[in-house]
Amino acid sequence: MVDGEAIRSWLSLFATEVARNRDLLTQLDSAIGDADHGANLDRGTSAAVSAFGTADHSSPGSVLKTMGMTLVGTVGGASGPLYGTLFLRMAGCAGDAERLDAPAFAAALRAGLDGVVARGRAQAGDKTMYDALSPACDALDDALAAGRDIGDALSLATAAADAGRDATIPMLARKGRASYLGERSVGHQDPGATSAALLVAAAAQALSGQVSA
Amino acid sequence: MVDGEAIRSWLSLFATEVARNRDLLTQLDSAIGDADHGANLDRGTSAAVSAFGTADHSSPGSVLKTMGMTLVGTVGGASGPLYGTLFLRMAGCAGDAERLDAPAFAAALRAGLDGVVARGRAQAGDKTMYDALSPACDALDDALAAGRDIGDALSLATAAADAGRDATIPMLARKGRASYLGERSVGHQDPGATSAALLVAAAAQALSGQVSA
Amino acid sequence: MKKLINDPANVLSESLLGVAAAHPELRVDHEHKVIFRADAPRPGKVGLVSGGGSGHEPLHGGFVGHGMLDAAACGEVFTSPVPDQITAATNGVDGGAGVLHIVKNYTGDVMNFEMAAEMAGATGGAEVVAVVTDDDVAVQDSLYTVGRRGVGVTVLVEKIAGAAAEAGRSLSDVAAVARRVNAEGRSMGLALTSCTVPAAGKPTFDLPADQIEVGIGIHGEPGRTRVPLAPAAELARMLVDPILDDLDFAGDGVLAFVNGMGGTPLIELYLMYHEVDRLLAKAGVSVARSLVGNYITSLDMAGCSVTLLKLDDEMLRLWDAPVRTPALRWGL
Amino acid sequence: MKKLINDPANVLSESLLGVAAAHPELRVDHEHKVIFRADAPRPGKVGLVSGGGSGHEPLHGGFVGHGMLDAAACGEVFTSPVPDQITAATNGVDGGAGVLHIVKNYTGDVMNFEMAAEMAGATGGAEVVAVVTDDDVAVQDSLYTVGRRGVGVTVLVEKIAGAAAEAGRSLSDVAAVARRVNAEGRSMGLALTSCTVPAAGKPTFDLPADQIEVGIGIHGEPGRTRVPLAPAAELARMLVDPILDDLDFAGDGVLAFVNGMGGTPLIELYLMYHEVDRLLAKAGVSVARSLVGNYITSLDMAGCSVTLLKLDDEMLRLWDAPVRTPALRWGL
Ligand SMILES: Nc1ncnc2c1ncn2[C@@H]1O[C@H](COP(=O)(O)OP(=O)(O)O)[C@@H](O)[C@H]1O
Ligand SMILES: Nc1ncnc2c1ncn2[C@@H]1O[C@H](COP(=O)(O)OP(=O)(O)O)[C@@H](O)[C@H]1O
Ligand SMILES: [Mg+2]
Ligand SMILES: [Mg+2]
Ligand SMILES: [Mg+2]
Ligand SMILES: [Mg+2]
Repeated sequence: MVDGEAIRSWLSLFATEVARNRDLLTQLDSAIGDADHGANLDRGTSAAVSAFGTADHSSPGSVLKTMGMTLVGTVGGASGPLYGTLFLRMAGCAGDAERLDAPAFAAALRAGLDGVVARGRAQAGDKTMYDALSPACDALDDALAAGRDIGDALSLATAAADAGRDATIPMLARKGRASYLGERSVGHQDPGATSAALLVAAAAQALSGQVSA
Repeated sequence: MVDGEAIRSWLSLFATEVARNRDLLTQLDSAIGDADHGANLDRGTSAAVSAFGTADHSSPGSVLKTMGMTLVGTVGGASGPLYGTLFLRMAGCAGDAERLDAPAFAAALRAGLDGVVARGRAQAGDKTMYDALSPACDALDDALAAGRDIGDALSLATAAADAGRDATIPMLARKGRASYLGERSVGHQDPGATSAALLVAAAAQALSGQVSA
Repeated sequence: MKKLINDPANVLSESLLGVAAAHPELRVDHEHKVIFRADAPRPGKVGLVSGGGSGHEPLHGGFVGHGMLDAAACGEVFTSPVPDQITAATNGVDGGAGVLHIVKNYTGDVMNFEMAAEMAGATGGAEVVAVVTDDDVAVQDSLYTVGRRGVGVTVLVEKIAGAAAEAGRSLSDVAAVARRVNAEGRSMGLALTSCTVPAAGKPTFDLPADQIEVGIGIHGEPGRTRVPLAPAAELARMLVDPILDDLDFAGDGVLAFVNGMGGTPLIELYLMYHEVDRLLAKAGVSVARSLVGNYITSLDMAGCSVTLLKLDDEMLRLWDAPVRTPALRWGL
Repeated sequence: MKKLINDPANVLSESLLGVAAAHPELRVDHEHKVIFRADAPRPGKVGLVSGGGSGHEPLHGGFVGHGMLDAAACGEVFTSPVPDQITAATNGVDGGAGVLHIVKNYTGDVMNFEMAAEMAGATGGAEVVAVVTDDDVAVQDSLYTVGRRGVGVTVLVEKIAGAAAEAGRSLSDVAAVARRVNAEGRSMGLALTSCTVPAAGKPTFDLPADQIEVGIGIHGEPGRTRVPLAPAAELARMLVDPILDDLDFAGDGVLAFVNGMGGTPLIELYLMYHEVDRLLAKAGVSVARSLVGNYITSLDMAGCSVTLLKLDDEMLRLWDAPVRTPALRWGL
């Protein structure tokens, strides 16, 4: 079962990974965007970690809401509303529950993904964060349906997210700044898909132990 | 005896040398000035060569006047008025004479140098064209006074101009743009002294045959 | 990276301190990073809010003042402002006649302004109408993509809609004028060099000494194509031809706008203006008004863009109306 | 070299074609490369002529118009105009009340303006008085040298003397005002990068990525010293301290002018203005007026200069008076 504390460690680990990969994210965004994805996301996830210090984390929903509000309020750009919406929709789905079981967590993540689509209207193959998040959600659902435990399921989701991220390389971008480049967007890995894969990997690392506990 | 035609070949040769050394002059001016001495002078001497095509060159004075007026009217910057004044004063000194003998030529050059001083108030050691022109005039006068022929005298003047040009390297500039650099002007050859040495060398080459003739 | 800054993280907030100090006629909300007219809100006047990532100065903050914007929400460099900032701007200019959001068409800008407008709607705040600018012909528009970028025409929308608002026109009127300007304007830009985002610390892209990027936006992103550097006459053709291909500019006259990207000297911009003017004359397009200078920039990028706007009588009158902002001022 | 130009030899003349096309309120004499107010000469008004090498735009051509210059003689890039050009400018603005020459203190400028004035004297032309600006505290003044360079204060002299001339004051009055502005103004500049003169084709000097030049002029010449790049707060001190050491600015208030060298974005100039403003507050110097932007530039050089002018009531009034030029405009 995932409680507020577990969500907090997941998102804190994500913040650490964003900080570590800040230059990589910005470099990827230099090639096909405007060279700010690392700085943007790092500003937001650092602010969220600070906010966690004082905010309510009695439930998964409250932590996810703090995360979503903080990202909406500090990131800006495309990724701010998108990641912000993802976490706010997760929070909405999680409601007031003190703990989420594995299917409930997967359902919340799926709700977050739907929020990303509602906000940004991305489809598979547009070369965005969707291309990492969507296969991760599918893998998570499939593994849980097949009776795998959450640790295994999140590992499979991570592999799917990584594969989805890598699959953005040959794509021709149709959403976000990279779309302005037309054919020249081909051959570059999408920065948002890269940060999304970090998010899924952080979940596998932070939550698998907790949930099986 | 130097006639108008001889003066014209002197100044045309000077123009050729300026064109050939255009980049060098600009490069010297980059180090301690504003990177335009080559372009400035070349613009003026090329214009003068064109003007020679149509202008009166029946006398040294008329050619020198064309040269001076053209430089004043096309060069700009510091070197335009200075070289312009040099040739206009030479023209004034040469008057309507159809030919100049060696002492008359030397006197005209001296008058030109006085014009440079009147206009720019440079003194020996200020790190300007004066530091090449003044030793050249002195050497010319001395050699003629010692009974040397004009060819020899102009060769000695050229050597003096070259030495004067080289002597500008260690000088601390007190006139022109290089003076703004203070101590940092030390160690660089003055661009104006460099073009002035070209002028004297061109005289040696173009006039020694003519005058002894 | 060589910049006149302290910590890259504080470029925007420290620059806003300078704006506040230099412009007593403006009021800066440093918490929200919003630049207001000192006299905002003006009761009964439609409030004009724009905003976007910083690094395009004078856009937008330099266009706040009488006859133009009431407020500009300043995002981090090249990053759209967050909804809170836009909300603070919107509330601060709400004089009861509604608020127009002028939004450049970038995913981030559109989404953040949308979220702010949704909040205003949900909380019974000001009536908000958004106009999105999308004038960049370098981007192929299609149903499946995000559409064209908003670039040079944004300056003209802010001026012309600003004059309409100053004249007391209604929100729907002002929005209609703004949409017409956007619909009748087209732009295209090129870069000689990349720019350097302070937080990134190095140029966004490398460009060999003999290559340029054509079809760039204003965020240091690479353009549509990389081509060899060419004489200005040819560069002007690369910018003007696609614009004329996209819209018929025959008519009473255009506003011809040659904009510098920040690192290009005025002497070159005027030279480009001459080339553009020649091409327009050859194409039978008559020029009624012109604007030459650095108005919508990309930090220190060298390059320029051309914007043409097909003027009608009303737009012309509104363009000529008095304006008093740090970067565009006449008649006052 | 990456520039929006055709042939380096034609940069100036082609740029002037653009100026003429973009500014119907100006008249350009393309033969002499002089930019005039379209309504020059104004009978009974003192004519104001300035000029110098090009590459400092908007100075001087961008300051031609009502309340400022009547004509600007445009030399080649970084090369003072020749006497013929200055004579054409002088004759073209002579409305019978005499002509003021505003000359920046460079050997070339001074000599060419002198020769033009001598010719005017010799041919019974307009009465000419010259005022030479020399505000650059980076240059140590001495009897044996050419003295300080004229830099930022030149913009302020042109504005303030221009307002005096527009008000109908006599030649000696206008000259006295111009001299007072010069006497009460001081400047200091720094460069982050060199500039590239079109005819030279490469940067005038090489500057390592971590070094800057302090005490530069406006011609891409190296400065007095090369020091490591430092935060803006420290750079501001390097500019403000020598100015305050040179002249006592206590009094009614100063005009604080932070000027960009051409390649530095506005966001950085406002950040610098904030630092300058702080230092002045700390030194007890009160700021009455400010100006921030690219007004006297050095082609594409990155960097800035600070100019302080000690205002008196009259200067303040003349500064605030209406002006209508391409680059400085208010009240009209
Ligand atoms: N419409 C969209 N839907 C989903 N993701 C998107 C969309 N537009 C952009 N993105 C994602 O956002 C990332 C860029 O984020 P960021 O650089 O922070 O914002 P910006 O593009 O405004 O500078 C892209 O790499 C892409 O993955
Ligand atoms: N007062 C002066 N007297 C004599 N020569 C001078 C004086 N000032 C400058 N010069 C000469 O002019 C040269 C520079 O000429 P140029 O580069 O064409 O003009 P500018 O300095 O205006 O760019 C200097 O190298 C120096 O020799
Ligand atoms: Mg980005
Ligand atoms: Mg020079
Ligand atoms: Mg961005
Ligand atoms: Mg020069």
